[in-house]
Amino acid sequence: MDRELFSIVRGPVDPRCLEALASDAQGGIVTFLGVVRNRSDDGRAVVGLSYEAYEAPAVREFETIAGEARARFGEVRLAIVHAVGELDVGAVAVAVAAAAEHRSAAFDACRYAIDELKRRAPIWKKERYAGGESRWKSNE
Amino acid sequence: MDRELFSIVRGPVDPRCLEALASDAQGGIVTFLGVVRNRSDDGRAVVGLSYEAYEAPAVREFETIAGEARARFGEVRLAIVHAVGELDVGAVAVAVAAAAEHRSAAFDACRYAIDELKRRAPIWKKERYAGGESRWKSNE
Amino acid sequence: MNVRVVAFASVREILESSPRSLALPRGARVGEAWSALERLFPALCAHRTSVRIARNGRIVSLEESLLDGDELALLPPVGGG
Amino acid sequence: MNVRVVAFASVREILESSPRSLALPRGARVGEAWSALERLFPALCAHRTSVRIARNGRIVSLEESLLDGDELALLPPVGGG
Repeated sequence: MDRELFSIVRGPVDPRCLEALASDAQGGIVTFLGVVRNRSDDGRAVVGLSYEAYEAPAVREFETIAGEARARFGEVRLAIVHAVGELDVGAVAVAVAAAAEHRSAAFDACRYAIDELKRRAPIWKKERYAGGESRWKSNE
Repeated sequence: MDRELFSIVRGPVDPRCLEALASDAQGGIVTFLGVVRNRSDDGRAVVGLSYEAYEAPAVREFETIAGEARARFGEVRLAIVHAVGELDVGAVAVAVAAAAEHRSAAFDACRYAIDELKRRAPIWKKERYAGGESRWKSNE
Repeated sequence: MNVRVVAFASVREILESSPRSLALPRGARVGEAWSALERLFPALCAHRTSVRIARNGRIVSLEESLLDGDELALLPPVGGG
Repeated sequence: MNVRVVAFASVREILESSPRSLALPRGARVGEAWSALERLFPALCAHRTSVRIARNGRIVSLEESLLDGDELALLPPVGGG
Protein backbone atom coordinates (compact mmCIF):
# COMPACT_ATOMS: atom_id res chain seq x y z
CA MET A 1 0.00 0.00 0.00
CA ASP A 2 1.30 3.43 -0.94
CA ARG A 3 0.73 5.29 2.26
CA GLU A 4 1.11 8.68 0.65
CA LEU A 5 -2.18 8.06 -1.13
CA PHE A 6 -4.03 8.42 2.18
CA SER A 7 -3.69 11.85 3.66
CA ILE A 8 -5.11 14.96 5.24
CA VAL A 9 -3.96 18.19 3.61
CA ARG A 10 -4.27 21.81 4.70
CA GLY A 11 -6.31 23.87 2.26
CA PRO A 12 -8.09 22.64 -0.87
CA VAL A 13 -7.24 19.23 -2.32
CA ASP A 14 -5.48 19.36 -5.67
CA PRO A 15 -7.14 16.53 -7.61
CA ARG A 16 -3.87 15.95 -9.44
CA CYS A 17 -2.55 14.35 -6.25
CA LEU A 18 -4.57 11.35 -7.41
CA GLU A 19 -2.58 10.90 -10.60
CA ALA A 20 -0.03 8.76 -8.75
CA LEU A 21 -2.70 6.09 -8.60
CA ALA A 22 -2.54 5.19 -12.28
CA SER A 23 -0.65 2.12 -13.40
CA ASP A 24 -0.25 0.25 -16.67
CA ALA A 25 -2.27 -2.69 -15.42
CA GLN A 26 -5.39 -0.77 -14.44
CA GLY A 27 -7.88 0.14 -17.10
CA GLY A 28 -10.53 1.96 -15.08
CA ILE A 29 -10.08 4.87 -12.69
CA VAL A 30 -13.11 6.29 -10.90
CA THR A 31 -12.70 9.53 -8.99
CA PHE A 32 -15.04 11.31 -6.62
CA LEU A 33 -14.48 14.97 -5.83
CA GLY A 34 -16.49 16.59 -3.07
CA VAL A 35 -16.72 20.29 -3.85
CA VAL A 36 -17.85 23.10 -1.54
CA ARG A 37 -21.32 24.16 -2.67
CA ASN A 38 -22.76 27.66 -2.48
CA ARG A 39 -25.89 26.45 -0.73
CA SER A 40 -26.56 24.24 2.29
CA ASP A 41 -28.98 21.32 2.27
CA ASP A 42 -31.51 23.54 4.02
CA GLY A 43 -31.13 26.24 1.38
CA ARG A 44 -28.93 28.82 3.10
CA ALA A 45 -26.31 30.75 1.11
CA VAL A 46 -22.90 29.34 2.01
CA VAL A 47 -19.67 31.31 1.60
CA GLY A 48 -17.32 28.54 2.67
CA LEU A 49 -16.63 25.56 4.89
CA SER A 50 -14.14 24.89 7.66
CA TYR A 51 -12.93 21.35 8.24
CA GLU A 52 -11.19 19.83 11.25
CA ALA A 53 -9.81 16.31 11.51
CA TYR A 54 -8.42 14.06 14.21
CA GLU A 55 -5.63 13.61 11.78
CA ALA A 56 -3.69 10.40 12.45
CA PRO A 57 -6.83 8.39 13.30
CA ALA A 58 -8.56 9.81 10.23
CA VAL A 59 -5.75 8.64 7.95
CA ARG A 60 -5.80 5.23 9.64
CA GLU A 61 -9.55 5.09 8.98
CA PHE A 62 -8.91 5.86 5.29
CA GLU A 63 -6.50 2.90 5.16
CA THR A 64 -8.99 0.65 6.93
CA ILE A 65 -11.74 1.62 4.50
CA ALA A 66 -9.42 0.92 1.56
CA GLY A 67 -8.65 -2.53 2.96
CA GLU A 68 -12.35 -3.26 3.31
CA ALA A 69 -12.93 -2.15 -0.29
CA ARG A 70 -10.22 -4.54 -1.51
CA ALA A 71 -11.77 -7.37 0.48
CA ARG A 72 -15.20 -6.66 -1.04
CA PHE A 73 -14.41 -5.68 -4.60
CA GLY A 74 -11.13 -7.42 -5.41
CA GLU A 75 -7.86 -6.03 -6.68
CA VAL A 76 -8.34 -2.28 -6.52
CA ARG A 77 -6.00 0.58 -5.64
CA LEU A 78 -7.41 3.48 -3.66
CA ALA A 79 -6.40 7.01 -2.82
CA ILE A 80 -8.22 9.15 -0.26
CA VAL A 81 -7.28 12.76 0.47
CA HIS A 82 -9.29 15.13 2.68
CA ALA A 83 -8.77 18.84 3.28
CA VAL A 84 -8.74 20.63 6.62
CA GLY A 85 -8.92 24.37 7.25
CA GLU A 86 -10.93 27.04 5.50
CA LEU A 87 -12.32 26.30 2.07
CA ASP A 88 -14.08 28.66 -0.31
CA VAL A 89 -17.04 27.73 -2.49
CA GLY A 90 -15.79 25.65 -5.41
CA ALA A 91 -12.80 24.20 -3.52
CA VAL A 92 -12.28 20.44 -3.41
CA ALA A 93 -12.81 19.18 0.16
CA VAL A 94 -12.29 15.49 -0.47
CA ALA A 95 -10.95 13.36 -3.31
CA VAL A 96 -11.31 9.59 -3.58
CA ALA A 97 -9.94 7.58 -6.49
CA ALA A 98 -10.18 3.87 -7.22
CA ALA A 99 -8.25 2.10 -9.96
CA ALA A 100 -8.97 -1.44 -11.07
CA GLU A 101 -8.53 -3.66 -14.07
CA HIS A 102 -12.23 -3.28 -14.90
CA ARG A 103 -14.54 -0.40 -14.24
CA SER A 104 -17.18 -2.14 -12.17
CA ALA A 105 -14.84 -2.75 -9.24
CA ALA A 106 -13.49 0.79 -9.52
CA PHE A 107 -17.00 2.29 -9.32
CA ASP A 108 -18.00 0.08 -6.41
CA ALA A 109 -14.80 0.73 -4.45
CA CYS A 110 -14.91 4.50 -4.96
CA ARG A 111 -18.51 4.72 -3.82
CA TYR A 112 -17.91 2.46 -0.84
CA ALA A 113 -14.92 4.56 0.22
CA ILE A 114 -16.66 7.94 0.12
CA ASP A 115 -19.80 6.57 1.81
CA GLU A 116 -17.77 5.04 4.63
CA LEU A 117 -15.50 8.08 4.95
CA LYS A 118 -18.52 10.30 5.51
CA ARG A 119 -19.99 7.87 7.98
CA ARG A 120 -16.90 7.04 10.03
CA ALA A 121 -13.86 9.25 9.54
CA PRO A 122 -13.19 11.66 12.44
CA ILE A 123 -13.63 14.82 10.39
CA TRP A 124 -15.91 17.76 11.13
CA LYS A 125 -17.40 20.43 8.92
CA LYS A 126 -18.60 23.94 9.77
CA GLU A 127 -20.73 25.83 7.29
CA ARG A 128 -20.09 29.56 7.07
CA TYR A 129 -23.13 31.54 5.87
CA ALA A 130 -23.50 34.79 3.96
CA GLY A 131 -24.72 36.65 7.07
CA GLY A 132 -21.57 35.87 9.08
CA GLU A 133 -23.05 33.01 11.10
CA SER A 134 -21.63 29.53 11.06
CA ARG A 135 -22.69 26.08 12.20
CA TRP A 136 -21.08 22.68 12.73
CA LYS A 137 -22.78 20.03 10.63
CA SER A 138 -22.90 16.35 11.34
CA ASN A 139 -23.91 13.56 9.00
CA GLU A 140 -26.30 12.18 11.59
CA MET B 1 -26.16 21.99 -22.62
CA ASP B 2 -22.52 22.91 -23.16
CA ARG B 3 -21.84 21.13 -26.39
CA GLU B 4 -18.08 21.39 -26.01
CA LEU B 5 -18.35 18.88 -23.17
CA PHE B 6 -19.21 16.14 -25.69
CA SER B 7 -16.40 15.49 -28.10
CA ILE B 8 -14.06 13.21 -29.95
CA VAL B 9 -10.41 14.21 -29.74
CA ARG B 10 -7.38 13.04 -31.67
CA GLY B 11 -4.77 11.45 -29.41
CA PRO B 12 -5.06 10.85 -25.66
CA VAL B 13 -7.76 12.61 -23.65
CA ASP B 14 -6.45 15.21 -21.21
CA PRO B 15 -8.62 14.65 -18.12
CA ARG B 16 -8.35 18.35 -17.35
CA CYS B 17 -10.80 18.95 -20.20
CA LEU B 18 -13.41 17.86 -17.66
CA GLU B 19 -12.68 20.73 -15.29
CA ALA B 20 -15.12 22.97 -17.17
CA LEU B 21 -17.87 20.82 -15.69
CA ALA B 22 -17.52 22.16 -12.16
CA SER B 23 -19.95 24.78 -10.88
CA ASP B 24 -20.65 26.38 -7.54
CA ALA B 25 -23.95 24.58 -7.19
CA GLN B 26 -22.66 21.05 -7.61
CA GLY B 27 -21.13 19.29 -4.68
CA GLY B 28 -20.22 15.93 -6.17
CA ILE B 29 -18.22 15.20 -9.29
CA VAL B 30 -17.65 11.60 -10.34
CA THR B 31 -15.16 10.92 -13.12
CA PHE B 32 -14.41 7.75 -15.02
CA LEU B 33 -11.15 7.46 -16.95
CA GLY B 34 -10.64 4.52 -19.26
CA VAL B 35 -6.92 3.92 -19.53
CA VAL B 36 -5.07 1.75 -22.06
CA ARG B 37 -3.96 -1.41 -20.23
CA ASN B 38 -0.79 -3.38 -20.94
CA ARG B 39 -2.72 -6.64 -21.19
CA SER B 40 -5.82 -7.76 -23.07
CA ASP B 41 -8.72 -9.57 -21.46
CA ASP B 42 -7.35 -12.83 -22.87
CA GLY B 43 -3.93 -12.16 -21.35
CA ARG B 44 -1.90 -10.97 -24.34
CA ALA B 45 0.74 -8.24 -23.92
CA VAL B 46 -0.65 -5.04 -25.43
CA VAL B 47 1.58 -2.20 -26.64
CA GLY B 48 -1.23 0.18 -27.57
CA LEU B 49 -4.70 0.69 -28.97
CA SER B 50 -6.05 2.37 -32.08
CA TYR B 51 -9.51 3.93 -32.00
CA GLU B 52 -11.79 4.95 -34.84
CA ALA B 53 -15.11 6.77 -34.52
CA TYR B 54 -18.01 7.69 -36.77
CA GLU B 55 -17.46 11.10 -35.32
CA ALA B 56 -20.57 13.25 -35.64
CA PRO B 57 -22.96 10.37 -34.84
CA ALA B 58 -20.75 9.38 -31.91
CA VAL B 59 -20.94 12.87 -30.42
CA ARG B 60 -24.71 12.91 -30.97
CA GLU B 61 -24.87 9.56 -29.13
CA PHE B 62 -22.94 11.09 -26.21
CA GLU B 63 -25.52 13.87 -26.02
CA THR B 64 -28.39 11.39 -26.21
CA ILE B 65 -26.88 9.32 -23.39
CA ALA B 66 -26.44 12.46 -21.28
CA GLY B 67 -30.09 13.35 -21.82
CA GLU B 68 -31.15 9.87 -20.74
CA ALA B 69 -29.00 10.16 -17.62
CA ARG B 70 -30.67 13.45 -16.70
CA ALA B 71 -34.08 11.88 -17.21
CA ARG B 72 -33.17 8.96 -14.95
CA PHE B 73 -31.06 10.55 -12.25
CA GLY B 74 -32.22 14.16 -12.08
CA GLU B 75 -30.28 17.38 -12.37
CA VAL B 76 -26.81 16.27 -13.40
CA ARG B 77 -24.24 17.77 -15.77
CA LEU B 78 -22.22 15.39 -17.92
CA ALA B 79 -19.09 15.55 -20.01
CA ILE B 80 -18.01 12.75 -22.34
CA VAL B 81 -14.76 12.85 -24.32
CA HIS B 82 -13.36 9.95 -26.35
CA ALA B 83 -10.02 9.66 -28.12
CA VAL B 84 -9.39 8.45 -31.66
CA GLY B 85 -6.06 7.51 -33.21
CA GLU B 86 -3.12 5.67 -31.76
CA LEU B 87 -2.83 5.44 -27.99
CA ASP B 88 0.04 4.06 -25.95
CA VAL B 89 -0.34 2.03 -22.77
CA GLY B 90 -1.30 4.37 -19.94
CA ALA B 91 -3.06 6.90 -22.18
CA VAL B 92 -6.61 7.96 -21.39
CA ALA B 93 -8.96 6.67 -24.10
CA VAL B 94 -12.22 7.94 -22.64
CA ALA B 95 -13.24 10.35 -19.90
CA VAL B 96 -16.73 10.70 -18.47
CA ALA B 97 -17.62 13.14 -15.71
CA ALA B 98 -20.91 13.72 -13.93
CA ALA B 99 -21.57 16.61 -11.57
CA ALA B 100 -24.63 16.82 -9.34
CA GLU B 101 -25.74 18.44 -6.14
CA HIS B 102 -25.36 15.13 -4.31
CA ARG B 103 -23.00 12.30 -4.99
CA SER B 104 -25.48 9.50 -5.51
CA ALA B 105 -26.85 10.98 -8.75
CA ALA B 106 -23.31 11.75 -9.92
CA PHE B 107 -22.19 8.13 -9.41
CA ASP B 108 -25.29 6.72 -11.09
CA ALA B 109 -25.08 9.08 -14.08
CA CYS B 110 -21.36 8.51 -14.64
CA ARG B 111 -21.76 4.75 -14.58
CA TYR B 112 -24.80 4.84 -16.85
CA ALA B 113 -22.96 7.03 -19.35
CA ILE B 114 -19.85 4.86 -19.66
CA ASP B 115 -21.89 1.64 -19.79
CA GLU B 116 -24.11 3.01 -22.57
CA LEU B 117 -21.19 4.57 -24.43
CA LYS B 118 -19.46 1.21 -24.60
CA ARG B 119 -22.65 -0.49 -25.70
CA ARG B 120 -23.89 2.00 -28.29
CA ALA B 121 -21.43 4.65 -29.44
CA PRO B 122 -20.03 4.07 -32.96
CA ILE B 123 -16.42 3.72 -31.85
CA TRP B 124 -14.02 0.87 -32.62
CA LYS B 125 -10.89 -0.34 -30.92
CA LYS B 126 -7.92 -2.28 -32.28
CA GLU B 127 -5.49 -3.90 -29.90
CA ARG B 128 -1.86 -3.86 -30.97
CA TYR B 129 0.19 -6.71 -29.48
CA ALA B 130 3.85 -7.05 -28.55
CA GLY B 131 4.52 -9.39 -31.51
CA GLY B 132 3.37 -6.85 -34.11
CA GLU B 133 -0.08 -8.36 -34.66
CA SER B 134 -3.26 -6.42 -34.08
CA ARG B 135 -6.95 -7.19 -33.79
CA TRP B 136 -10.23 -5.25 -33.82
CA LYS B 137 -12.18 -5.84 -30.63
CA SER B 138 -15.88 -5.53 -30.17
CA ASN B 139 -17.84 -5.39 -26.95
CA GLU B 140 -20.14 -8.16 -28.14
CA MET C 1 -26.18 7.93 -59.27
CA ASN C 2 -23.38 7.92 -56.74
CA VAL C 3 -23.35 7.38 -52.99
CA ARG C 4 -20.53 8.03 -50.57
CA VAL C 5 -19.50 4.97 -48.55
CA VAL C 6 -17.74 5.34 -45.22
CA ALA C 7 -16.58 2.32 -43.24
CA PHE C 8 -14.88 1.65 -39.95
CA ALA C 9 -12.53 -0.78 -38.29
CA SER C 10 -12.29 -4.22 -39.94
CA VAL C 11 -14.72 -3.22 -42.69
CA ARG C 12 -12.76 -0.06 -43.50
CA GLU C 13 -9.65 -2.20 -43.93
CA ILE C 14 -11.46 -4.42 -46.45
CA LEU C 15 -12.64 -1.41 -48.44
CA GLU C 16 -9.03 -0.18 -48.73
CA SER C 17 -10.15 3.44 -48.63
CA SER C 18 -12.87 5.31 -46.79
CA PRO C 19 -14.72 7.41 -47.78
CA ARG C 20 -15.15 6.03 -51.28
CA SER C 21 -17.67 6.69 -54.04
CA LEU C 22 -19.97 3.90 -55.28
CA ALA C 23 -21.90 4.10 -58.55
CA LEU C 24 -25.39 2.55 -58.43
CA PRO C 25 -28.43 2.43 -60.73
CA ARG C 26 -30.94 5.20 -60.00
CA GLY C 27 -33.41 4.06 -57.30
CA ALA C 28 -31.13 1.37 -55.86
CA ARG C 29 -31.77 0.18 -52.32
CA VAL C 30 -29.28 -0.30 -49.49
CA GLY C 31 -29.18 -4.06 -50.13
CA GLU C 32 -28.05 -3.47 -53.72
CA ALA C 33 -25.30 -1.16 -52.52
CA TRP C 34 -24.09 -3.88 -50.17
CA SER C 35 -24.15 -6.49 -52.94
CA ALA C 36 -22.18 -4.18 -55.24
CA LEU C 37 -19.59 -3.73 -52.50
CA GLU C 38 -19.40 -7.51 -51.93
CA ARG C 39 -18.66 -8.01 -55.62
CA LEU C 40 -15.83 -5.48 -55.37
CA PHE C 41 -14.57 -6.80 -52.01
CA PRO C 42 -15.52 -10.47 -51.49
CA ALA C 43 -14.11 -10.45 -47.95
CA LEU C 44 -17.09 -8.31 -46.95
CA CYS C 45 -19.23 -11.43 -47.12
CA ALA C 46 -18.09 -12.57 -43.67
CA HIS C 47 -19.45 -9.32 -42.20
CA ARG C 48 -22.87 -9.49 -43.82
CA THR C 49 -24.75 -10.50 -40.68
CA SER C 50 -22.87 -8.31 -38.20
CA VAL C 51 -22.59 -4.96 -39.98
CA ARG C 52 -25.30 -2.35 -39.48
CA ILE C 53 -25.74 0.27 -42.17
CA ALA C 54 -26.56 3.93 -41.61
CA ARG C 55 -27.94 6.18 -44.32
CA ASN C 56 -27.08 9.81 -43.66
CA GLY C 57 -26.37 9.04 -40.01
CA ARG C 58 -29.47 6.93 -39.26
CA ILE C 59 -29.54 3.11 -39.12
CA VAL C 60 -31.66 1.69 -41.95
CA SER C 61 -32.74 -1.68 -43.34
CA LEU C 62 -31.55 -3.23 -46.60
CA GLU C 63 -34.93 -2.22 -48.12
CA GLU C 64 -34.33 1.52 -47.76
CA SER C 65 -34.13 3.38 -51.08
CA LEU C 66 -31.11 5.53 -51.82
CA LEU C 67 -30.78 8.93 -53.44
CA ASP C 68 -27.86 10.41 -55.29
CA GLY C 69 -25.36 11.92 -52.86
CA ASP C 70 -26.41 9.83 -49.84
CA GLU C 71 -23.82 8.77 -47.30
CA LEU C 72 -23.81 5.08 -46.39
CA ALA C 73 -21.89 4.13 -43.26
CA LEU C 74 -20.87 0.50 -42.67
CA LEU C 75 -20.76 -0.11 -38.92
CA PRO C 76 -19.29 -3.32 -37.50
CA PRO C 77 -20.09 -4.19 -33.85
CA VAL C 78 -18.81 -1.36 -31.66
CA GLY C 79 -16.00 -1.55 -29.14
CA GLY C 80 -15.33 1.87 -27.68
CA GLY C 81 -14.23 2.87 -24.23
CA MET D 1 -1.47 12.79 37.10
CA ASN D 2 -2.12 14.69 33.90
CA VAL D 3 -3.84 13.73 30.68
CA ARG D 4 -3.82 15.60 27.40
CA VAL D 5 -7.28 16.48 26.12
CA VAL D 6 -7.90 17.12 22.43
CA ALA D 7 -11.30 18.15 21.14
CA PHE D 8 -12.89 18.91 17.81
CA ALA D 9 -15.57 21.05 16.24
CA SER D 10 -18.28 22.30 18.63
CA VAL D 11 -16.61 20.63 21.61
CA ARG D 12 -13.23 22.21 20.82
CA GLU D 13 -14.90 25.62 20.80
CA ILE D 14 -16.30 25.00 24.28
CA LEU D 15 -12.89 23.98 25.61
CA GLU D 16 -11.41 27.24 24.31
CA SER D 17 -8.09 25.57 23.57
CA SER D 18 -7.09 22.17 22.26
CA PRO D 19 -4.91 20.37 23.14
CA ARG D 20 -5.11 21.18 26.86
CA SER D 21 -3.79 19.50 29.98
CA LEU D 22 -6.15 18.15 32.62
CA ALA D 23 -5.04 17.24 36.16
CA LEU D 24 -6.78 14.16 37.61
CA PRO D 25 -6.36 11.98 40.70
CA ARG D 26 -4.15 8.94 40.08
CA GLY D 27 -6.24 6.02 38.79
CA ALA D 28 -9.08 8.21 37.51
CA ARG D 29 -11.40 6.78 34.85
CA VAL D 30 -12.62 8.38 31.64
CA GLY D 31 -15.94 9.30 33.27
CA GLU D 32 -14.14 11.29 35.96
CA ALA D 33 -12.18 13.16 33.31
CA TRP D 34 -15.42 14.07 31.57
CA SER D 35 -16.99 15.23 34.83
CA ALA D 36 -13.96 17.37 35.59
CA LEU D 37 -14.23 18.96 32.17
CA GLU D 38 -17.98 19.57 32.66
CA ARG D 39 -17.23 21.41 35.89
CA LEU D 40 -14.73 23.61 34.05
CA PHE D 41 -16.97 24.05 30.97
CA PRO D 42 -20.66 23.60 31.86
CA ALA D 43 -21.69 23.91 28.20
CA LEU D 44 -20.19 20.44 27.66
CA CYS D 45 -23.22 18.98 29.41
CA ALA D 46 -25.34 19.26 26.25
CA HIS D 47 -22.83 17.03 24.43
CA ARG D 48 -22.70 14.29 27.05
CA THR D 49 -24.78 11.78 25.10
CA SER D 50 -23.38 12.47 21.65
CA VAL D 51 -19.63 12.71 22.23
CA ARG D 52 -17.49 9.59 21.88
CA ILE D 53 -14.18 9.51 23.71
CA ALA D 54 -10.96 7.96 22.43
CA ARG D 55 -8.05 7.10 24.70
CA ASN D 56 -4.78 7.13 22.77
CA GLY D 57 -6.64 6.85 19.50
CA ARG D 58 -9.09 4.07 20.42
CA ILE D 59 -12.74 4.59 21.41
CA VAL D 60 -13.31 3.64 25.06
CA SER D 61 -16.11 3.58 27.60
CA LEU D 62 -16.46 5.89 30.60
CA GLU D 63 -15.23 2.97 32.79
CA GLU D 64 -11.77 2.83 31.20
CA SER D 65 -8.93 3.69 33.59
CA LEU D 66 -6.47 6.39 32.67
CA LEU D 67 -2.71 6.62 33.05
CA ASP D 68 -0.52 9.65 33.38
CA GLY D 69 0.28 11.06 29.93
CA ASP D 70 -2.73 9.54 28.15
CA GLU D 71 -4.38 11.41 25.32
CA LEU D 72 -8.16 11.77 25.54
CA ALA D 73 -9.94 12.83 22.36
CA LEU D 74 -13.49 14.20 22.52
CA LEU D 75 -15.27 13.35 19.27
CA PRO D 76 -18.65 14.84 18.41
CA PRO D 77 -20.70 13.19 15.64
CA VAL D 78 -18.66 13.33 12.44
CA GLY D 79 -19.48 15.28 9.33
CA GLY D 80 -16.66 14.99 6.82
CA GLY D 81 -16.71 14.89 3.08
